[in-house]
Amino acid sequence: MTSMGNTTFEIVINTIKLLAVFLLMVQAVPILVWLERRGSAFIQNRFGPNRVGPLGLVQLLADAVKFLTKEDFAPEKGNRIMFYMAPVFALIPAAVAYAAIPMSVPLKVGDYTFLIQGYEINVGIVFILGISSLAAYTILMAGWGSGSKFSLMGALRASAQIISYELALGLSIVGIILLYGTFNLTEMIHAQQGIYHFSAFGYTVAASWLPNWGIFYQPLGMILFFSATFAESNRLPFDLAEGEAELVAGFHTEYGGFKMLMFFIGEYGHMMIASGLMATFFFGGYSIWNFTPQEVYNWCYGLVGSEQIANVMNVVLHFLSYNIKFAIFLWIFIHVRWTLPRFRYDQLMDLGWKTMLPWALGNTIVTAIVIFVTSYFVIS
Amino acid sequence: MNQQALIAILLLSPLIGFFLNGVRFRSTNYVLAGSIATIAVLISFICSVLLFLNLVDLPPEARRITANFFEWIAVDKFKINAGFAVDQISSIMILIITGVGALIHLFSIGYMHHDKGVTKYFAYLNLFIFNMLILVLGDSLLTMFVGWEGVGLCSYLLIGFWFNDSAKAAAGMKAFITNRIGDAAFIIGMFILFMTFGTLNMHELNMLAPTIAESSWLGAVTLGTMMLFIGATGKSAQIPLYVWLPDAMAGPTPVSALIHAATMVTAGIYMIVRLNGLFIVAPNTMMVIAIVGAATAVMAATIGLTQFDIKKVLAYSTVSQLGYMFLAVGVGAFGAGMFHLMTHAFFKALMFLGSGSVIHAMHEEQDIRKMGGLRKYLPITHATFFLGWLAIIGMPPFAGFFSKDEILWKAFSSSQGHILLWAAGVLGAVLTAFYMTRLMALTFWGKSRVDKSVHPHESPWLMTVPLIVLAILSVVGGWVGIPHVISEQIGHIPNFWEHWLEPVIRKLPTVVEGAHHDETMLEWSLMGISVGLAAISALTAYIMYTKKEGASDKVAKAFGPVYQLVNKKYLVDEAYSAGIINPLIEGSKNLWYYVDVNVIDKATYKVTDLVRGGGSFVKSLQTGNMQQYAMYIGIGVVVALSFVLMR
Amino acid sequence: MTADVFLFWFLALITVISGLAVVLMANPIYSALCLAMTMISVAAIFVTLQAYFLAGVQIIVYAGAVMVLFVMVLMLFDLKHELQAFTRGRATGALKIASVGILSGLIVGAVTIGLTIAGRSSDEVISAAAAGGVVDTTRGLSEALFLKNIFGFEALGVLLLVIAVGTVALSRSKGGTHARD
Amino acid sequence: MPETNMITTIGAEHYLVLSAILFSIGMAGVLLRRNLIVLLMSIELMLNAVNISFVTFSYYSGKVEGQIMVFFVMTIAAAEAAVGLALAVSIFKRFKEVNIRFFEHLKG
Repeated sequence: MTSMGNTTFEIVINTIKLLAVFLLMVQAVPILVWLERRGSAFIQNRFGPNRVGPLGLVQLLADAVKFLTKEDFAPEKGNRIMFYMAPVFALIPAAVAYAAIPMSVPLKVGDYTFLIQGYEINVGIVFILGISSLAAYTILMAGWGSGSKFSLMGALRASAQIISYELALGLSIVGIILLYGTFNLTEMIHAQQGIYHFSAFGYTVAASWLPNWGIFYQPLGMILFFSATFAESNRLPFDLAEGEAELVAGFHTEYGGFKMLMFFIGEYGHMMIASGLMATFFFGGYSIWNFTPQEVYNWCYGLVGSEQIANVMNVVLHFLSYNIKFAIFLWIFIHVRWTLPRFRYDQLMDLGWKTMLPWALGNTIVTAIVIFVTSYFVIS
Repeated sequence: MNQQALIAILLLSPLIGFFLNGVRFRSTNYVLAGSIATIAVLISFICSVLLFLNLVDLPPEARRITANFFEWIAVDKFKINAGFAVDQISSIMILIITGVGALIHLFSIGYMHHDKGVTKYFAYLNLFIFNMLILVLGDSLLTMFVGWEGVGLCSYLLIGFWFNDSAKAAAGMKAFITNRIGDAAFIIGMFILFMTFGTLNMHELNMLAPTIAESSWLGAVTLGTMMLFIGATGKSAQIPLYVWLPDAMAGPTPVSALIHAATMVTAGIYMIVRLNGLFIVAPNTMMVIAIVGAATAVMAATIGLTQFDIKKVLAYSTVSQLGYMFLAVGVGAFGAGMFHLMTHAFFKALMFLGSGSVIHAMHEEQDIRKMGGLRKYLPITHATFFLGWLAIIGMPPFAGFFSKDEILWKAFSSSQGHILLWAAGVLGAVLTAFYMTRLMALTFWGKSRVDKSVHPHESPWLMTVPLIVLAILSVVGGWVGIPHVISEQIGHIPNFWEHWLEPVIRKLPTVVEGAHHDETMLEWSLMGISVGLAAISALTAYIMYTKKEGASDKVAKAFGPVYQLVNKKYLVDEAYSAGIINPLIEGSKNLWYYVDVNVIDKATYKVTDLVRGGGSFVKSLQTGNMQQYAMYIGIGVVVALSFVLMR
Repeated sequence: MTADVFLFWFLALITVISGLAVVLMANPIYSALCLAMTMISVAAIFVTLQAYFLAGVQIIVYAGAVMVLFVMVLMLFDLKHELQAFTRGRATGALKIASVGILSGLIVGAVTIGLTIAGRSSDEVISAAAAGGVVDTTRGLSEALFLKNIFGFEALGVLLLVIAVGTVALSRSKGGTHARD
Repeated sequence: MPETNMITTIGAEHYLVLSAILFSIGMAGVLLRRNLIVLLMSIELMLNAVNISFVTFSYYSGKVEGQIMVFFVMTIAAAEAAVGLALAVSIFKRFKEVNIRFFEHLKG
């Protein structure tokens, strides 16, 4: 297990890093909840929580206290083990997958190089997809453990939806994988740095101001991927699993208090993974518009004149860049939730199997052909 | 352009046309279907012309363009390429096929425009052209055989094109089955030749034939060529397998013109000419070919005398003319055979199309007793038909004269020839002149016997243009092969035909004794005899059928039973069904009842009983419990593994 | 004891225990969840063998799709604790267990004998692996799959198509969400 | 041959024995359980055991072909699970239970 580091120092730092990423994710959730509530109020032209603290920001703390102090109960007919296990398991896939997303350029401290991500794995995309597909279990466990037909129906719907959209999700990014020829997220971000340029038929095409982002090569893949992630994270307009008009609240009908909060964290975690992946696949990850990290570093160095500080500045700038993109997508998630109505179940399945899957397949084929043709035939 | 690419386009163009029309075969848009098909063949024609011109540019010995597209079959030593060769012989054939084919396609647009299956029709026609080109260009016997079968299929499809009429469907079947007999012989011939020579490539066969002929047993070559010839009698309608061709007139008339006059039926002659090096070392086969050809020429002509269906007359005429060609190749005059093949393609296609025009004008009436005096209604058809008539009866200087005369001279003078063969040829020519004149007289001349309800009209330009083109060809087509005796008189016009074919045709020596002068005199006098007799015969017929009404009936009565026999086509069909077909059916019935039911079936019942008995025992082991099965598997694996490990 | 060795024993233990639980649990839903656990730990074992891509695929295909299907179907059936989870019959049961036992013993024997006969003790094998090494597994895998074994790949594609059609035909019920009549 | 500690040195044998044990567990499941779906799961277990040995051989021989076989096995397993479950669903629809003994009706 060399990925944890060779020396004690490295191992300690990496462990701390893992913890930090997890905490980062968990701590982002209350902010997102606040954002969602305020945002929905803004969209629906009302006030939202604005009494506790400035802008209602302390509402989060109040909420947390409320969740923690609520009575802990389990349904009598349910399966207690599964009922309690489900919320815990809801956290794991989200946290583990999120930790694999790189958030900034590596930090060089002396002889050590620290990646600003939980850990690096060579087949990052496959890994993240695999881990996040495990989310179906938690939902099924919750639905089964609750011993309620609403929960079970919601869970069955949700898991069917997740495995259906997983196909479209996986296929929609095959195009981008073909394009960059790697499963490694860091390498993918490397490929998207700088200005827009590519080579075809032996010629190199370059633009002066467009960034070299995936969206300009795979717009269809981007749309499909983003839509599929909505379904994967059970958000509107695909939140059939909750469907409060039909199923009370779906798989978490019987949950309350802290267990409910864990499901919340899981859901927001999925949102965050989706946003992070969107940024990584199609918007250059942590890279800054039109500039390579080396250029940014040189600029920093020119500004402060110290390698060490320039390094840190470089990392911070890229971290900011990543977070801006990340926040934009999170906001789109929230905005969509409060704007679009819910699909009917058969519409959902039609969309997944008969629309998105064929388009994703077509996108893959066309991409493969174009890549082959443009790289195979060289006009000298 | 690359020669191989030209050959590929030449072949693929009709195939693409076939697919284009084939996928939309329900359409009734005759303009679109006809245009696609005609343009496809026209492209092929252009390719043929280009190939021909390329061939002319080459030195005479090297005039051979080959294209090996891929290795088709490779079994040990038996290697067949999808190879195609354009040489002096096949270049002429592709010109005829695509040229005449394009004209007939054009004609068909007008002729078939009211038919519901017009798109299917054109698809079939294109497929036919494609297969015919494969037949002609294939450089090995097997490749040729593919085309050979392909044209047979298209012929079957097109004869039975109006398959709702059971008689027409039966005619298609008859053609197909009769051809099968010949094809079986063809295959056997290929086996024998492959065993003898170890190759099926026709070029190599021609090269190898003389060496084999000197060193080994000639029986194999004679037998092989004989079998090929039987195949040719099937395809080219010779005795004894000619019976299908008259019935094949059930198909649309342009089909009769294209397939059953100009191209497909000449495949047999073409095959023999392609293999002339092989056939020439088998004099016995050559003799049989010549005799069969002469007999067919005379016999078909006599039947033609008595027919009243306009297409039947032309059909028997075709059989008779094909007999001429076989006579030619049989006496070693391969060039003359090819020459007659070409001129015949022109004037017989012309006459068939003309008859199509007549039938079209007469609203599907084919009986010449109900025609007459059509000259004034159908001036263009009449004029072109008239030229075709002159060509077929061998009047100088029309095309038929040169080719027919060449054949007759060779029949007389070649070392394989005989005076009797010459006499049969002359008799055939006389009879041909008679019945063709009869046809002209009854159809176009004399008084009108047309039914009151029918109003004949001249055909549209789509149909007359091909007629005119073919008429011109019928006139001038023979001028490429003017014999020496005539050209010497009118100023040394070279015999293009002989020069062109010289490198690929082996010649037999002429054996007429005497000096050069005598030979020339002899040729002149023989020419004079045949032309004179034909002219007299034509004049007789003209008088008999236009001036003196009833004369023909008197003659018919005078001959009485003979006339009846001839009119009923010598009862050949009846003899076949009594002698071959019925015994076959009866024998098969007996086989079915006695052998199949009593022996084979009983044996299989015994076997099944045995198996069933065994099965009912094994069945008891099958409890339906899957886990038990799995356990059996497990125990089996345990036993096998322990055996391996303990060993 | 290094981390690698510890990891192997840990994963082997989890794999065997959860595998046993699959067979021994009376409630099929627990069996299924235990099987999912087994799958994940097998994926982890793949990681220790440096088959990263396969590990990912193992999780996506087995844990993410196949087992979810199993669990869904089981929940749909609403099967509770089974009264008679195992087959009847002492004699056959004993025979079955015996054959399984012998089989596992034989396999172990075959493995050890095979490795000894091949003359490759584990040390040599490890050194061979270290020397040759499967470095860029994903790329090597794709090359082997799409260049050398393309026929098998295509055949599997056909198989999957057939399976998809067959499964739909098997589970098709009249009506459905798109019934016209 | 130097004496190696079986516990502190992990080699191909360890993985292969693990594979054998897992395979035997799966086989016992196939033979002993009555629930059709558990049967299918046991088969999956056996297939996984085989996968482990494939990957082991691939790793220790430095060749990638073993992993290709794992791919194929996975595909077959997924296909088998799909058909098996479809069969189970139809059996369940008919008998409201998925006991293996209902398949005994299919015997010849």
